[in-house]
Amino acid sequence: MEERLLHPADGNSTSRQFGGAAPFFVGLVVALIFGWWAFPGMLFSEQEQPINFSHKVHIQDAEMECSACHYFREDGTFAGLPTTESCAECHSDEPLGEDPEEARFIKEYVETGKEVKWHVYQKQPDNVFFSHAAHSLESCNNCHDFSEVELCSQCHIDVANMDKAPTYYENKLTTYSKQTMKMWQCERCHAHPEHYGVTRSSNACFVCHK
Amino acid sequence: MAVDRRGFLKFVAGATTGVLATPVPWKLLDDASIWTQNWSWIPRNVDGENSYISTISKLCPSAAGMKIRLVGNRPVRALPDDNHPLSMGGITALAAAEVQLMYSPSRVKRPLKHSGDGAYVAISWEEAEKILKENLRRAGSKIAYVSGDETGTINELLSGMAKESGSEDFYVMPSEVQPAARAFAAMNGNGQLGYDIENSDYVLALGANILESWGTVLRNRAAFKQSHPAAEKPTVKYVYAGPVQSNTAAGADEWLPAKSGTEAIVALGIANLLIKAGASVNAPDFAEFKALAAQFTPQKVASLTGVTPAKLKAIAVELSKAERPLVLTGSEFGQGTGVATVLAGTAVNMLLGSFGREGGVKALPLAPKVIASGMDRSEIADKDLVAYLSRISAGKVPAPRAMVFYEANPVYGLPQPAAMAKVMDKVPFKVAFTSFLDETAQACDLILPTPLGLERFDDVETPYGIGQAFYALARPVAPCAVDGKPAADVLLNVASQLNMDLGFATYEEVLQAKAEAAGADWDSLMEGEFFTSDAVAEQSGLRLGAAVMGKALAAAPKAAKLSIAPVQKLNIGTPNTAIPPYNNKTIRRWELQKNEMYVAMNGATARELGVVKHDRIKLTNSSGSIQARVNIFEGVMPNTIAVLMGFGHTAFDEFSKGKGENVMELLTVGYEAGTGQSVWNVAGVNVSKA
Amino acid sequence: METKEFTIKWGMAIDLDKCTGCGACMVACQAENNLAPIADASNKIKVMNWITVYELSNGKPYPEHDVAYLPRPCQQCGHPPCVSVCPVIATDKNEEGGIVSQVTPRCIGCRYCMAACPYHARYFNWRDPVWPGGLEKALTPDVSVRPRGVVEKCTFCHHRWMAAKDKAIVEGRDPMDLPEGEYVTSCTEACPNGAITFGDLNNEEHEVAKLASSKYAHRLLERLGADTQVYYVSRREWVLRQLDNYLEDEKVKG
Amino acid sequence: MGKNYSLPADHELFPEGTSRCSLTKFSIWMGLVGAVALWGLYAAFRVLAEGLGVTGLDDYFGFGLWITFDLAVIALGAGAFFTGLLRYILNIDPLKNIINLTVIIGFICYSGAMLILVLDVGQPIRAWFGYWHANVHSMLTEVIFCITCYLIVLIIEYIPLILEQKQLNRIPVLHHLAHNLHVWMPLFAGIGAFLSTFHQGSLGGMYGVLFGRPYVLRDGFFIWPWTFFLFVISAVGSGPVFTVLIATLMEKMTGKKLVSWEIKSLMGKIAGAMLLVYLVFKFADTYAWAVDVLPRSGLTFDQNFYQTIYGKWLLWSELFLCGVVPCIILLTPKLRNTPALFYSAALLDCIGITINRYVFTVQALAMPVMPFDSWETYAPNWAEWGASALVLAYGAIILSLSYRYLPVFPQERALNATKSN
Repeated sequence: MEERLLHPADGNSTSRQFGGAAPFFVGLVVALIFGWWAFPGMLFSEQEQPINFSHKVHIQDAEMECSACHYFREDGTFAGLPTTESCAECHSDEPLGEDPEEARFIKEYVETGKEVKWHVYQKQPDNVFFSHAAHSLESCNNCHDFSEVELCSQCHIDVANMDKAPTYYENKLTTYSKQTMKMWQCERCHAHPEHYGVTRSSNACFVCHK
Repeated sequence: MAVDRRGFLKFVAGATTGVLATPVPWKLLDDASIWTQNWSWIPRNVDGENSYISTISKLCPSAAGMKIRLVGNRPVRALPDDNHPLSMGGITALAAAEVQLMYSPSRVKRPLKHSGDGAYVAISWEEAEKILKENLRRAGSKIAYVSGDETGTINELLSGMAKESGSEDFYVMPSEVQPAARAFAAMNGNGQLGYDIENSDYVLALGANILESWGTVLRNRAAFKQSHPAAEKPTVKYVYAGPVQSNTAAGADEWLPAKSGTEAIVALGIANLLIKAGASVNAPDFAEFKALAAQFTPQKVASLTGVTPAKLKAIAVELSKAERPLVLTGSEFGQGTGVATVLAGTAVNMLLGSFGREGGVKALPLAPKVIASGMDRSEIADKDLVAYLSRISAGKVPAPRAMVFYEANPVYGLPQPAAMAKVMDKVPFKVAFTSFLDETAQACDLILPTPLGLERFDDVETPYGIGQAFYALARPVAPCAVDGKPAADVLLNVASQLNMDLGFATYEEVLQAKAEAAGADWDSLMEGEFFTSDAVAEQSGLRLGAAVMGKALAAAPKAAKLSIAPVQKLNIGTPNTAIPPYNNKTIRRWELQKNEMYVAMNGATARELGVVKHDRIKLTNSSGSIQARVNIFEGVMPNTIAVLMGFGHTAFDEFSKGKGENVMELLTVGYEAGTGQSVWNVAGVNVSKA
Repeated sequence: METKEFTIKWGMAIDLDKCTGCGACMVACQAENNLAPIADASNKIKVMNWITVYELSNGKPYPEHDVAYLPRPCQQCGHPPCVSVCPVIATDKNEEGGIVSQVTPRCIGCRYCMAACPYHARYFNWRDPVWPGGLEKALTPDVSVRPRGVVEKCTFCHHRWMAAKDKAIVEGRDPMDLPEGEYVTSCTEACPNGAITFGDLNNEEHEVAKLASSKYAHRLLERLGADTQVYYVSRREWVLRQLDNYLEDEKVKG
Repeated sequence: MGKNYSLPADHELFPEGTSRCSLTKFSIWMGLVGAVALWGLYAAFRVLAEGLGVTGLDDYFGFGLWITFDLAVIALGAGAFFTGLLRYILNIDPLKNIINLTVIIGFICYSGAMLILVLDVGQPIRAWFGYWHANVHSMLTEVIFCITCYLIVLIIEYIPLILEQKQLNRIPVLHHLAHNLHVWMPLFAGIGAFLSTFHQGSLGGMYGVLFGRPYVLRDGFFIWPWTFFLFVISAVGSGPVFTVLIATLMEKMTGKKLVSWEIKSLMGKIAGAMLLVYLVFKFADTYAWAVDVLPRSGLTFDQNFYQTIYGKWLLWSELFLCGVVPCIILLTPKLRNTPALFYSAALLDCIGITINRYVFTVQALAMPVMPFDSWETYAPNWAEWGASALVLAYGAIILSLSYRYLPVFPQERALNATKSN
């Protein structure tokens, strides 16, 4: 304000110089940069897994099957992540490897019996009923030719060869994972007419919602 | 660089345009709506592995068998158990809420001491046990124990402790059990009366609320279910006699309106007709019984009970035509009935040849007691709590120095509760073992939280009403949700410190011994199996108890002009549970509105009283008074007011406290001539507009 | 009127002569489907209960009076009045089995469906649900918990069907050919009197299909044409007559 | 420039050649209205923060005062589209003297209805699902789209009026904008008429399709639901006189003549004519309902009424006292030109339409369809009244500001000049 009073002519000339469309475009660019670059970083918080779990070590070195930990229970439900108790079947007293994370896991979880609060990248909201049983190789490979890894990676991050667990991005507003599948992603298959006859699944609301 | 207003506006316009071309508004719009399905104050689903544990309910008077569903280690549902003889694929409205009761707001969370100024003080278990021990020692033989459990071996423990300290004062809360046991004793019988409803082909329930609250309800209902195939003619006729068209009447094939407390008279009226038609019983006092029954002509029965002669005759004919008829007697509200009622019903069964016959009445053997100093079931049945408290109240016996309440809520659940509460005031030390902060606990000096039946080991032995000997364990399905300790363990510990010799160090040993005594296999019991036996107790010299009946009926109170008919419904809970949180939705609209209860009467009675629906009335008699609103229900006998039990709690939580009033206030205790049994199933009342 | 047809049609037959109004179905439903308790539940038209038990009277004075109890879950109409009116497709009848779905995260809470439903089977979350005293620890993982501002209703315990199908898949059986009784609703299971029969109305082997064709079976408000999947059975004419509106000179059908 | 202290402080903002009350007086009035609005805002806040449990609504009455209010104001706001239609499309030129007011009232009614709807949906944050996940089979979807579009049209129609404000109109850009918009006005009037017809109709259709509710079900004749047309015609049969009533109320409050009697009378005549058409259909409808829809549903006429609260008097009042009577008055020149009778007729007309919207909303839900069910009653509580009052206050504020600062009434100068002469 004071400056304008001191240099009224300059002020006017600046205004004229920048008159026309310039401020508009400045605003446009600022908004675009903010919206496309800054905003996503602001919306998501980055979190690491409480324990760095190496799928690579378990699959390649220990030659474990995925289903050793991620299996179906007798009642048809999917066990999801193993409990500390089942991890402790191998990781009990002495660490099996060199990784300090393993030692920490044994100390902090196995010895205390605490469950690890794993971040689940594809965790679906409560209102979604996802049947792992229905999305089986038998069903999908009626037409496709998926390997197990290929099938799982349709939705999940392919962690099989990862030594370091990927960073988990949590949406600060919704508290869901960044990788939580949206409905349209489910609909890539469910709304696909060719799936109906073979899988007998439809795109009906209650096929997936609870 | 200075920016003037116009430049700034252009900037804003540009920024606005730009933002619209970014994900910001659209992503926020979408995420905001996702946020609304994920509000932090709305509980989340917590997943886990499903498992099921079979157990038996200690909370529901039906002793419901049930499967508890756990998710991970969390119990979430009490489900029916198809294979359990006390579930048979069904569950009661009360047992269905049992898991939820673990987290009831009214649970006692930790041991509490009632301080001088009336406040509760949380104390440690150590301190609690110390206070308990000292007071029990100080009380010496001047101690009384009151149990709210009908079927558990804990009663042997409690009565054993009483006896060890030199007291005979152990009592169980009154129910149908005591009159039945005393009746069978009066008949010179051996064992417990059992009813083989499932094999009967004609069921007459005199007062016994068999489809709602009488006996092992789920088993009764399973028999009803079997005999009433959907959309077909029933294979077994169920007749219910009582003053109100209750839930049992709604299911029964015929409702026989009969005044409260007149079940024995109806039974004798039927006996009279059966004898006239040639029926007899080989019993030493049959002649006496015949003479007694002859007094109850259909006309007399009609005038006393309201059952028309034609109806009575029709029922008698149907009974005698049936192959395996069965008569069940009891009180519509599960208590307060006399010994004569059960005797009269059993006599009719004997006249029908139903005693000891399939589909009839059986004498079930009971397991011998395992705690030597404790009382067995028949001894316990002789102990009349209401009579005891009344004697104290009248100054005939001194008040004890200490009273121990085990899962019993006499301050709410006994007739004339105000008088009972006054008796309590005379007792210097009272302790309550309870899961919920009930009325009795509120009146106690020490409140000790017990785990629920779902959180502890306990047992159920042959509940009254069942047709075969039975034994099962209640097993903990989850850790206690509060800082509770099983009363049996606490008491055994205290007993040993007081140098009482009960013969066992832990309650598990007691239960093991009991299981063995019952003939059950402990290991299979521990897996949720149950023990049943079709063995019957041998009888010799069985009498009809005609003399007892004669005395009782000669002095039976005359029905008042206007009488009360209490109505019991399990969904509204028991004195021990009050109304479970999920169950107050099951209370019908014209049973309770806000905090006002409704009482029901038929239109003719209402007209006579000059009241209409929704009128506020005051019900008064010599015992007390309650306020209520009027509901018109044509399924109530003339000059009768149906009052729902289970309201009027002054303790517990927001789901039951202060809702309506307690009908027990209006129930006047009398004593049955000849037996001295306390009875309160006949109550007159006066109505005035409030 | 046009009705969507499915291979499987889940349905219920409720014997009104066997129901005594004990309320076990109502309690079992709340616990199964994560409904919140409410301290004052006496305002019956503002209290949520996916299955409600109505009291029916023959209207006669004592001693001719008769009483019946009518449990009312969602009728899962074949031609649902509620579905077409929903502006946001939060409710639909499009899945095999014919259960009318209600997806609460889609619901905007306009309550038009409630106005459309003559059975009052739909309920609105007037306030956020509260489970006092740690009661939320007994919630099941099967049904998502609903916030305020959305409409919900009985789903025939749809999650139990999903679970039964998964079990069949894992055991290598055909999930669309479940044996009778493998999937029943919580209320069916709880009823101690066996008043509720549940199964596939399209499968003649199923008890419910047999009951539905009984002369004693009627549906609620049948003449409105909602083509419901819940049948009521009674051998009492006065009870059947109260299942629909009849003019004085009209006879009860059947 | 010297100040004229006899003029209000904000006199430079007034429309050309008009006088207005003092700023103090105006502020007091705005303060009063503002207080009502604050109460309403408090109610709105409570509803949004705690949920609709704050209101008197329940599971039987999912719709109540608010929906009635919405339907009523939308019907009464119909003066806007219908007058626009007559003025711009059918070229009934004298209506230019009241068209501005109809636009403002229309804008208030529609934006107010939107405001209420935000409160009335349980999840306002998800309200946009109505556009994004629209169910084309739902009448409510049609309502949502038409109301939104029509509100945009009303805003476009309102803007030139704002731009004609004395000070704003001096800015060349705005002046041209206003002028050009005026040129395009017939187009917007046309679009508005189209949209408004559809959503008035779909509001009626919303009820007529409810085949589970025999009280409002209207099927089996020509087109289902025929309530579609009843709602359109009833709206145009009342909207014009509602505008006149508002104009007259403003005249009473300001002490000025704003609209000539000829215009009012013309509006009354138009409304009367439409009301006549409506009544013909309404009587036919009621008859068909009583002798066809009801017996088919197994119901008698009497079963649709209950005690006083939902008694037959509502129907008779709607049909005769608030239908036939105003219709006769409005269509008989002699009666119409008697101001007292004219205003009474206008008022009755508006009340009749409100009763119609009320019974379709509330009585329809109160009537038990299941034979064993009971009649329930509904009374709105403070939160619903408060929010409704908020909309009324909001309307009063918009109207007061518009009147004070915008050239709403073309005749004002002339009428009041004549008067002072």
